[in-house]
Amino acid sequence: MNLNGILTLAVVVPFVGAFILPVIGRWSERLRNGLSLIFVLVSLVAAVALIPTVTAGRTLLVQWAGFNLFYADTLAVFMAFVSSLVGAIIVLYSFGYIRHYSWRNEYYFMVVLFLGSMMGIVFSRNLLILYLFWEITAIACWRLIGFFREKSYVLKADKAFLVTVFGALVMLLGFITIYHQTGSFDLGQIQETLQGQPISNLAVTLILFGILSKSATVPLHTWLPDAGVAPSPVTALLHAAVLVKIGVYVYARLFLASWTIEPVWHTIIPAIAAVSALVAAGAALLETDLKRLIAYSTISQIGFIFLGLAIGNEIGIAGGLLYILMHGIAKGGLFLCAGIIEQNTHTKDITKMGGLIATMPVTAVSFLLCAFSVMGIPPFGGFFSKYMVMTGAVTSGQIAIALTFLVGAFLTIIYLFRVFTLVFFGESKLAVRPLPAEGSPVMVFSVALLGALSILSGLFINFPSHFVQSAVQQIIWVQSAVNQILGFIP
Amino acid sequence: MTSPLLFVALLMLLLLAGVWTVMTLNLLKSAIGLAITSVLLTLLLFLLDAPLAGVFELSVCAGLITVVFISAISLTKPLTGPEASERDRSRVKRFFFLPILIAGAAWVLYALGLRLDSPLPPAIAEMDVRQVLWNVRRLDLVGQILIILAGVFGVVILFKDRSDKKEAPKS
Amino acid sequence: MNVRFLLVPILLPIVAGVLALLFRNRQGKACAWFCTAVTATQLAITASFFGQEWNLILPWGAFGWQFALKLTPFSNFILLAAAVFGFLICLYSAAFMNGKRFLNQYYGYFLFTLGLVNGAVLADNLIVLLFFWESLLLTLFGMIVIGHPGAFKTAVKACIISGVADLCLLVGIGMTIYLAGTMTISQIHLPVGGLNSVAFIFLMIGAMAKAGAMPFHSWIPDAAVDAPLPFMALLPGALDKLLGIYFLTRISLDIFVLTPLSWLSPLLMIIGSITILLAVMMALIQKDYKRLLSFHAISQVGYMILGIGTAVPVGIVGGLFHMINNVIYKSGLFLTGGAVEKQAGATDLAKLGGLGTRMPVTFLCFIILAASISGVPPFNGFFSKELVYDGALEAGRTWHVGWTFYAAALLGSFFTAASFLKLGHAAFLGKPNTDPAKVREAPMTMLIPMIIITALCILFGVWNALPLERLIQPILGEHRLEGHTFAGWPASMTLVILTVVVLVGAFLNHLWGAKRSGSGLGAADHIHYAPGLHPLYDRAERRLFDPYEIGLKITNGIARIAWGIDRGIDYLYDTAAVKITYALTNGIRKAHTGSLFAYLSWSLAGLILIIALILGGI
Amino acid sequence: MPALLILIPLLAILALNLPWKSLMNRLAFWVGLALCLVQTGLALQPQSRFWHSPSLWLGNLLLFEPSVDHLSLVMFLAIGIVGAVTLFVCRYSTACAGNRFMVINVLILALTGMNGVVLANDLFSLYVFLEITAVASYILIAFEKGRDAFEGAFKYLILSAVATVMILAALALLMLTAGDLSFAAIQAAIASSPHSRVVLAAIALLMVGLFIKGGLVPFHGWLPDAYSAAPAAASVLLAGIVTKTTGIYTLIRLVTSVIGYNDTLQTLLLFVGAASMLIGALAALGQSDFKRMLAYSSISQVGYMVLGLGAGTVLGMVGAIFHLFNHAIFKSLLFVNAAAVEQQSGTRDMNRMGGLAEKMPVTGWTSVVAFLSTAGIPPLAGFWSKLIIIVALWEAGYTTYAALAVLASLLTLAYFLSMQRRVFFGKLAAGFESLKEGNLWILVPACVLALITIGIGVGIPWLFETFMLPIRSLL
Repeated sequence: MNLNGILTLAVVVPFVGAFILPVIGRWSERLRNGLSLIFVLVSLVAAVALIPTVTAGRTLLVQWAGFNLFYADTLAVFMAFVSSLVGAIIVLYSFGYIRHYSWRNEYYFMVVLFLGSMMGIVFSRNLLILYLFWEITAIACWRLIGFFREKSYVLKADKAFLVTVFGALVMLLGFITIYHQTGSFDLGQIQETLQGQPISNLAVTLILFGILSKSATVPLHTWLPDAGVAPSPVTALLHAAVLVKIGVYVYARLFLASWTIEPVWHTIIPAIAAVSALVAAGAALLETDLKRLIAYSTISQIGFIFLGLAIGNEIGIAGGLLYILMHGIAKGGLFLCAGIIEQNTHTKDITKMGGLIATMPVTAVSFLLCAFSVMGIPPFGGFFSKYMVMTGAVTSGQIAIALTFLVGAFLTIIYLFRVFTLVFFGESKLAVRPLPAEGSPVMVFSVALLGALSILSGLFINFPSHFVQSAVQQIIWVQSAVNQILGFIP
Repeated sequence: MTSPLLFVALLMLLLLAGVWTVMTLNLLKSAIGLAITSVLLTLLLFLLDAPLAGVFELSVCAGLITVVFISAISLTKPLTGPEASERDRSRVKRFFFLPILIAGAAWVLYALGLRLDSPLPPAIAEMDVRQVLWNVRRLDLVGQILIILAGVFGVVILFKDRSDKKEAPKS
Repeated sequence: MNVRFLLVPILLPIVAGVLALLFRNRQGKACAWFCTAVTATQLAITASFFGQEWNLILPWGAFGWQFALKLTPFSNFILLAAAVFGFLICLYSAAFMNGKRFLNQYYGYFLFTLGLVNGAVLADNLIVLLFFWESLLLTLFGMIVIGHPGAFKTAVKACIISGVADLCLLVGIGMTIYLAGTMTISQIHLPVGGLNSVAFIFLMIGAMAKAGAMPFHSWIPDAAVDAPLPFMALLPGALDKLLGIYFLTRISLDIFVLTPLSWLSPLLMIIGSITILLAVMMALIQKDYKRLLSFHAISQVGYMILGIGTAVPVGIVGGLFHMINNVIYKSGLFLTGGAVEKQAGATDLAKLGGLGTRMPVTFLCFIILAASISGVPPFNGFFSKELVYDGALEAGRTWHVGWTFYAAALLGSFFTAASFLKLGHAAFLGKPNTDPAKVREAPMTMLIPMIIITALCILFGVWNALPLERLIQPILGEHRLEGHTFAGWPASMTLVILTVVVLVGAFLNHLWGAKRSGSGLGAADHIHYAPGLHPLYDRAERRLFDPYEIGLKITNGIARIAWGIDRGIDYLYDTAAVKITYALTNGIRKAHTGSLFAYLSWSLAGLILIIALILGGI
Repeated sequence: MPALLILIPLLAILALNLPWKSLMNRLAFWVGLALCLVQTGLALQPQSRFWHSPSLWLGNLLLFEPSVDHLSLVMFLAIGIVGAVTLFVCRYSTACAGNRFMVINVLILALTGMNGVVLANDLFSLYVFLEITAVASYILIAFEKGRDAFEGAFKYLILSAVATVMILAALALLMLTAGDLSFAAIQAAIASSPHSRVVLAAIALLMVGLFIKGGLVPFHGWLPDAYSAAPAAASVLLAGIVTKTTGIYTLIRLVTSVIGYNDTLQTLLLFVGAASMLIGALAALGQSDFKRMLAYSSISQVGYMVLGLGAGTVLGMVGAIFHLFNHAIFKSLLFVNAAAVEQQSGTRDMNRMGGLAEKMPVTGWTSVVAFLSTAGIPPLAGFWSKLIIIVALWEAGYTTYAALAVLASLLTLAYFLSMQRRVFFGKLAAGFESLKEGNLWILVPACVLALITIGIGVGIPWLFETFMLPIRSLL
């Protein structure tokens, strides 16, 4: 099978497959569950299959009727790999989690649709296709956040939808500005037309608006903690694996791998990210709702990713990309652990928990492993990414920003330890005795898998770091080619 | 030529009659007001050298319709005293700014200084109404048929089982 | 031997640690012996490395990361010391930990710690160093948390403090790599000054926190109470010092070239002096065997930092010598503490007393170790302290008040001696508070390590040329020493006399204090409750001065501000935007009264405006 | 032979009203459906001989030779589809066969009127057909004869009459200038004396007349009452196509073929468009009556079309027409949903509903498709038309209006989310436990419309080439 076919399959199978799931679910739950996992795995396998090609420096371009549809370079394949990996584990976890609730058909439909559109965003070659999938994720997100149908939940879902759509619409204006400037929505053509000149600051501002709203960066972030009312696998999907990564990926795709922006952005965006990292980390320290807390943590960590990507040097970009992977795995694990805890204790208030390590050892250890990874402690994967991002910040010479992030990293350690001890140690404040036991085997297996991945990704840093290096080299190649052209233009 | 003063006076009267038609509470008076309006309009049309239009206006609007109206109104029950006074007050309130706006519109039209006395193109001026109707605008005749059909259906539908009082939609 | 053998000291304990974790809890004894065997092997292997200089480079991650290890005399020295103490403490644990819970985890983390320390010491690549260094956080957490069900608070405290410091180290390493343009430690030689100094400070924070200097110390006294005792002997007692001071020396000597004239040198000396004094003052008033020792573990770091901070050869040699000496006697002291805890069942000094006759070997060891730490000749502590004094005076000559460093160190000596007199008096002499019939001498597996360690104290004191000339002076290299040797009796007799005077003063002070309060335990009460000091002590005991607590308060303040910002932004979305929109909506809704005449007049107004626009606009 | 689109329905009505009442009662629906489907089918084949062969005897008879361009085809298509849907809804919601027969007759009349509006190439014929449509609409609105129904119909009647007066006055003024009312003649007259006050006054009056017909702010007062009071089928027809044909299509036609753009006109269109868009959306946000909210939503969407028209570029006009078509589809769909909900639950008060999607899944999901399309969320049809409009505005330099259009999109999303929250998405409200999904008569059109919306969204590259771009020949 040719590579372009594989690339197309990676997007089309989950996206189209999602639509048949509710139909199948009407007569066989098991088949539907299996199929949904298979659809996501197809993406994963496709991404893996593309790795050798793209890391060798080749890129793929899928055309349809003369129209550039999908494009794969290392960056895209990396992102596809990360999201489908975490996505697949989350789907697996859902088997255990969601069977207690109704509307299961809709659930699988939306989750797989969501992941399919994520693939679409990742591989899209055209701004409009990107936008299209971007909004589909918002739709899926809306249904999923309001999944439990409580009025207040649906309100939160509406809020998330409105904020992200608002951002997206502004971003659309940005795309239109670029279209105005270059006459095309095709990434490659825009690149050619621009001839290495930076795109206008207006366009950057507008597009950034969309990116920040999707990636839940201050001041467009408050929908993310509110989205914690969704079922836990969904929050994991939203916060950890897919949704918030869309923004950072698109940032990398547009402003790093495709076009150049004015150098001033290398200060502005890290500064925004720094504020975001600090504010969210501080809020996480005071929050008592488990899922909201982890959501704030996500906002804070997204700040680190932005810092790495936006700081404008190779090590930072690499760190940012690596961070996407490590954070995806670790934060996914944290949310899924939170799901087990929430489902079994029927509360999300961490001040009302405690002592759960006695009855939920696997969950506790997985939680701790993932938390260590988020803190950036070796040998967990998070260490390397945090190290590279911080080094990138230091290398850029923007010490003030680096110091702010340092404080953010301090806070990360503190709040994660706080939540861990409050939930798992000490006297239990839960009313039920005996303490709730572990979740179903498939759920526990999923979180243990993510915990293990957190540590394995650090121990075998060789693979991810080479992967990222290849991506960065392609990006740097673009940027330096652009710089060369700039060199000729006075 | 007739003096402009006459036109102005007739127009004012027309306006007054119209306002009265709308404002009066008594349906019968309203119908009569409408008839008077039509008559005044007919006068104007005659003065403006449009006798055919004048005849139509007089016979159909002032005559036929008024007869229909009055016969329909005679079947209704007039308002009682308190009801009428209640209507009265609210009506004045509701119509309060209408005259102002009409005056405004009139002023704007006046301020435009439209010069409408340019001669009609001879092709039109020479054409007879019948000729226009049958030889030039046959499509519009089809349209007329459709409107009449619609009116018929309207009457049938709206009066099929009478539940409320309402005049048939006019065309 | 193959260069790849360098991996053995790292991989052997780690693999063995994984195996140890696989033991069942019931098989604690087997696990203990397995681990003792592993540490013994480890000791043999590292000993066989002696005198080699190896360089191992393996491919690792992308971005030029190499798994570079380098065996130098210095790293070899630390490696060996770590192996020795690893072995001894493991042996000791076999008896001490017997019957406790989570033994498999304890030994697992124990071995991990050894392997990680070895890795950090051997690393010749800053990232590799950081990798191993920070990984120690995990074993730190694990070892404290298994102490008892409430120990997690201390574990978290230790991890947060160390984690914060390690993040600083991370930033420092990032800066250093950027400034040096390479990650290979042995190729970095940066002058201090400017941005380099900032990088140095970040690295220094990491090193000092590992060693346990102020203000990163406050978890150690808590851990002394909560963690299993061998842990205290192993980490704060031995390995942390080795590693922290090792790195501090590396950054002061190689990675950055610290000169006495740069402002970093006095900075280090100030930190060192303050650490000596404050910690020892706290130690003086402790009423718990282990807690008292733990404050000394902090205080002694001050001498090392002071010595290295002088940036003169004698000071550095003194600091390093003090490091190894401290590791010896401090771990030894912790082991005696463990013996007392195990046999007498308590570490609260008020419940102890008169153990000297029941546990004579332990008591003897204690006397010698205490004499060492107090700097009584001819034990090892005396010689290293003299070297540090020498260095402090030499470096202090540059400034008017340079002698204060020496004075502070000397004063520290005074209090050290006083506190150990009090400790020995309260625990081993006096009237027994426990049923003496129950207390026996510790088992052999616990005694042997203590005896070996005590012997080392004497050996390194009497024959101080062995450590100094064989192990420490090669670290500095010939060009720095300029032919000097620091072995043998101290060069300055004046200093020796001063030291002796101070020690005698401490003894007299103890006698007076003991007489005044009527017990050994209360021997320091006159200082504790001295006017002026009492309120300070009181507050310190209530942890008002704990940098950790202060830091958490500041953090909480930041968090509150952040929370306020976050809620404020949320208000904009959830309330303000909604309110504005609904105000507009309601306005519009009110305008739609349903009145036909209103609608008519809108239309007429619209008409007028449009006519005005179209005709006026042209 | 396009003139058949007027004559055949006329003949059909006459035939239906022959005796054999019971037969005709049953036939009426199928006859209407056949008319609509044939029209739809023909409109989908722009190359068909039907559109291009001259109507020899017919032309002579009617003295009428319409020229059909792509704009007309789009309109015929929309009229055909919405007409068919309306028939289904009528079949679903009108129980009494006799009433249904009458309604279908009037429906066919309205469709004929709209066909005439689209075909007309003479201002007076246009006026006549506008009136046919309007009269049919009055009857349809008042059909249920409740107080609300009469009030709605009456408001529409009065404001429409005002519009009629204005259009007639404009006609008279133009007649004076041009001497003829065919588009070509008027265009020539306007081109020759663009600054004549008479002409300008006529244009202003014409605009206001059409604005009233199209329900643009501030001439929209009749619209919410009329839409919400009308019976289900009538509101589908009105919202989906009637006001769009009588107001917006005529506006587009006259602006492009007769009046021509100038700065003032563009300013007017942009301003009125933006005002409708925003005020409509804001007002919709405050409604609790399902259909009334949809009515305000219509005002808002019409604003987009006028805004696109006001951009004054080919792209803008393409966007406006495309949006008109899309709006016909998704707004009909929403009204179909509203009809289903009203019929099944017996209320239109959104505050009393909740979680109906659980009991009415098809209605719920199609309404999601429809509202997402309305709010301009890809990949649905509405997104593309809004995108084209916004791009056109941006390229024409009206960035503020483009930004306002984006903002209004957000408001659209907001009120529809509120609708979804209150009606379909959420916990099932008390009292609806025994609720049933509607029958096939309502589900089939809902599904078909939803599929069209999705299909257009997905197939946009093809549609843009074949259907949208040819419209540029208008300018």
